[in-house]
Amino acid sequence: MNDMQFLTWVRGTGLDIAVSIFVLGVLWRLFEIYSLGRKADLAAPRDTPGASGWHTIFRRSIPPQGMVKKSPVSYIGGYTFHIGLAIVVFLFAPHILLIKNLTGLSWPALPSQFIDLVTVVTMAAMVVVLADRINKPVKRYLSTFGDWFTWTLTFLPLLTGWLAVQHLLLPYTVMLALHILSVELLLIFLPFTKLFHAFTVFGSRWYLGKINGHKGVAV
Amino acid sequence: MPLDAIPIVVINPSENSAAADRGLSGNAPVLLREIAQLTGRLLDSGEASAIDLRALPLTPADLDWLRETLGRGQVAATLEAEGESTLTETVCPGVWWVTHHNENGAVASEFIEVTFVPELLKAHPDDVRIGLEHLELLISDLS
Amino acid sequence: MSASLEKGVRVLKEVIDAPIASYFNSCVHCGLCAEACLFYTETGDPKYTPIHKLEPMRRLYEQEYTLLGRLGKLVGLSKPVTDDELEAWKELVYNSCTLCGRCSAVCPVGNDIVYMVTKFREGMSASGHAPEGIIGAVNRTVTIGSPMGVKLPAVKAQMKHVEEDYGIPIPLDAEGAEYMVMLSSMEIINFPEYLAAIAKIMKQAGKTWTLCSTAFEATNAGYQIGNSDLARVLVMRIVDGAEKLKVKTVISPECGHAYSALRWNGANVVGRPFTFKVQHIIEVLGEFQEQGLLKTEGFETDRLTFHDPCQLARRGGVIKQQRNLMNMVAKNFVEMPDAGYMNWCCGGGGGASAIEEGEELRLEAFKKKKSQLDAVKPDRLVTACANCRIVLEEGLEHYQMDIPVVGLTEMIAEHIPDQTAENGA
Amino acid sequence: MQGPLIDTLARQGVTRRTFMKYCATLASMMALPPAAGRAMAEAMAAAPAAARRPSVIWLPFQECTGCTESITRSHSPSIEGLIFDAISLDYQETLMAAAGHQAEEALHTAMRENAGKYLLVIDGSIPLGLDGAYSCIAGKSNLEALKEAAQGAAAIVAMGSCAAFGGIPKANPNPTGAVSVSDIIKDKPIINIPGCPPIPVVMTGVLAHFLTFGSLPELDSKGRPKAFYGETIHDRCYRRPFYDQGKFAHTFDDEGARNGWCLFELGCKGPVTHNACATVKWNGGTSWPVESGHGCLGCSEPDFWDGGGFYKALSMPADPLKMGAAAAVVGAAAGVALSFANRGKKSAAKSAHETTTLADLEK
Repeated sequence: MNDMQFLTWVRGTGLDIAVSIFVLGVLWRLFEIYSLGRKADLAAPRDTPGASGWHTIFRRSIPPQGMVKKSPVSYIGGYTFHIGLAIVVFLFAPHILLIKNLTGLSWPALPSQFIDLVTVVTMAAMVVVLADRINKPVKRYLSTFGDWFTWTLTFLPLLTGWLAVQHLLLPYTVMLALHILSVELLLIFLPFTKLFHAFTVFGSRWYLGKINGHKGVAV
Repeated sequence: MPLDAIPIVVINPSENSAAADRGLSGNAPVLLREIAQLTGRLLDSGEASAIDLRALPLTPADLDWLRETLGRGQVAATLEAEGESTLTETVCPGVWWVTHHNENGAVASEFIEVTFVPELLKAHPDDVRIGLEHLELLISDLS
Repeated sequence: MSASLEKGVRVLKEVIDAPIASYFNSCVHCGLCAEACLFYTETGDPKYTPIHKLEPMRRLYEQEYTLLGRLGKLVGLSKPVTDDELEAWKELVYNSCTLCGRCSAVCPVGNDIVYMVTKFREGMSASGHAPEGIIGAVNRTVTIGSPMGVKLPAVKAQMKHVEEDYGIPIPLDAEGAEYMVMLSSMEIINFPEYLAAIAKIMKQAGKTWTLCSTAFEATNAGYQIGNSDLARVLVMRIVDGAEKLKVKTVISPECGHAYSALRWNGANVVGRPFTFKVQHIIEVLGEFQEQGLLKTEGFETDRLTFHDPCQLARRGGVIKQQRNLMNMVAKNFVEMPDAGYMNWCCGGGGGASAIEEGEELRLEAFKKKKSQLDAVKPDRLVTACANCRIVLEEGLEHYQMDIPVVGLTEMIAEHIPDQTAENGA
Repeated sequence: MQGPLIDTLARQGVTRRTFMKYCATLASMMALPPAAGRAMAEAMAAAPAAARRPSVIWLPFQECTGCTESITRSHSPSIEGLIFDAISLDYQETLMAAAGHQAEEALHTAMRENAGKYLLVIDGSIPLGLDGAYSCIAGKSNLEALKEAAQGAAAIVAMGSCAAFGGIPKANPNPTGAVSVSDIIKDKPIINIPGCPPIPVVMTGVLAHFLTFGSLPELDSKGRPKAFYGETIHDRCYRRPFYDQGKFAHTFDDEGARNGWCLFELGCKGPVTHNACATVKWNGGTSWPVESGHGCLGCSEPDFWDGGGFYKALSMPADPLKMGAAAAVVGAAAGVALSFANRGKKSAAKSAHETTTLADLEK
């Protein structure tokens, strides 16, 4: 298989397979999780403004008072890499084109140099977060194979994408193909690893907000 | 220098628009530093050098900017050889703008040469020898 | 029929629901919950990380309710939950968790870890892995009527004392009263002033109230051990009493878990909504204060601070009222760092104070409270939970800190003028 | 008369300066540093013109003659033509006057007389289907002809994408079973000069190299001269700065298109295409596809025909949503089935519930 055949495969068949597994997995997992249901809360509710599932979905994105100081790496590193990922994934021109091609939706892109900077910062943040996971006793204690694996799955697309744009290490065609392949791996594993929090985080926050909101506690 | 040799035409939406809208990539100003460095080297070691303008990602507007910025010096030479070639010294002595056209008039290659005299202008000893032979023939014809 | 692993597993299968599934899938192992848990912050031992306390339940969830987990179990990748494992987890689920809810308050993905711990305790208790201390408390509550073994005659003796000392009659089984007042056995034994305070306050407010001879004990050890069936037995006593006496409101005493067990969990274990309101005494006092039914005179002049009981504040949403009440009677009220919603637990909630073998850990964890207190150096510490009060007193004694602990309701009652009380009657 | 090449050229009216200028331009086209142009001029000027011009045999297989057109039309009587004059083109169906048996004879004579020394140029792919019956010359299949001619060749030049990579005949579903030269010949040096058609100066550049240095130029992993195929169209594209700035033409007639912005969104395959169009240009340096406002098709890359639509941006996948929709149905069905199983399990656990009594707390 030559470079171009490799790229053609990852853009064609490979992507077909990855997207299919992703879509299939996400739906299956969402059903599997949320169909378990929940008993109605029979206690008399207490209404408090701001205490609801929807409020919590948004409010939980803000760190609780004092927590940033306690675990600065988790928060600053975490924010940086999540926001960075969002910028790189959704505001890089070739990515927007992909979305446009699939959905018909498009929006303005950011200059490539800026994306480049964001990518480097994001990768740096991810490395810092990884170092923190290795260094901090609690994180190391909680870490399983899945944590190292999903970190790698998330890091590879950034790295290969950056190397491709920078024309480093391997010819662009091969690097681009590897980049797409790494994204495909990410898509394939996302529904079955802790990366699925990208979906369940909203459900979890909503439940937390709903259950506590019933008691009039704005969490 | 026939500007129409550059086939792409960039439409300027307005005079005041941003540099990028005028077709400038921002790569041309960087070249000035490189030229300065090469000129320094020429003075220090006498080593001549050249920059292949076709090998760089420069837009037609970039080339125009560069040409205007470097300006025209005192010397300009034209060579007729399978199409016209122009060798023009810029306002910076020792920095030459060399453009080779093919017989269709299109630009075949374009260089900035940093040298005291471009190699192409100098006569080759072999050719000079032929010239001398020719001169001797002319002289012998006199008698 | 006795406790067994099978029974525990079956109960867990019954209680694992969509929120729990969502929470387990959302956890990214960031470990931030550890920073919120005083058992971790004071010991530095990562095994006290809140989410880790649920590890056996997480595996069981995956093995029972996810396809990949089932496959994993089938091929031996995921080990089944064993008795030994649950026994090892007893310390994590009971001794080192007070259900304080700080972990749920900080989890960035919104996992309600306390919610999960209460469900896990269902399985732990059904499989026979609940601590002896709490089992004993449940036993006494169910058979005798209160976790400390207090019976009605003891309550009646207290009533008589109060009537003699303050000259205010204490109604018992008065049908049609507006309020039915519950007590916690700690109050009956250790803090009898509470009953007197209620009498004075009710008299001033001009409200009718009563105690109930079949339901005076508010604490619910069944809720603490995590067994809905036993919790139901205890809640039903109160429901029956309240319905028999046709009261409008049942007042939960100064006890955090009694409040959570009755106010938020009661209707759910009973399986139907209550026909009466449930309020914490602080909520009632807050209402009286707002309506002008609570009038005090004089002020405490020493330096006071307030310890928010977790179940009242963070888990119960009552935060402002106690502060308004404090300011009503205290000139020099200062707040500890993290006071209010994010206050640190005393270390003995959720049944933990009943576990003898957990005392050392509890005292270790108390260092957090100590540092909070050291930051403001109060003369006295006010709270609104009898259990907190006892745990605080133990901790303060251990660290040789001379800070008396008082109940808020009693302190308010002390400032009710006797005259007014008589005139109002 | 034998002498340095420069003398031969001089006799044909080519001055030393003309030759120097040509070498400078050739070096620029070959992406060599300007100094290499001078070196090439000096080496070639001094090189003795061969006693006998090197023989070149050009065999056309499954092709469209576009490659030949490209070569022959590119140079009006110019230096490039003179380079061609320095060789002896002994067989070229399209160009040779001879036909039929005469042509065959010329071919075999050349092969015999120059055995082991001639340069074999192939354009077109070789069909293997139906025992090669899809393309035959003089009753011989292309496969046979290639094997025969390759035996005595010093080196083989695979001219155009068909000969180099199989090209359009090999495009899915490849009805003739077309393959490239390098798929068949394994024991000879092969230079691939892909492109549909290839840039003529690449051919003259390779010849110039062969004449100057007596060797083949440096090749990349796909057998292409590094000088011309070392970098991508995108790297050398004069519109590249606009890509970096995120300025794109969205349609062929919008503001961006008129301003000459990057054509990536319009399907330009420049980033994955290795060729020299951006520097060498076409039609005597007049223009090239991107300069005329159209994206690169990627014609010099293997299987360019099957690489997705020409007007689909590189970052666009073929069509994953079709399968994705089917997967969604399967996923939802699996999810619903699992939901029922889970709920069944849960309600079974519930109905098996035995009310806990005090005794049940102890083992």
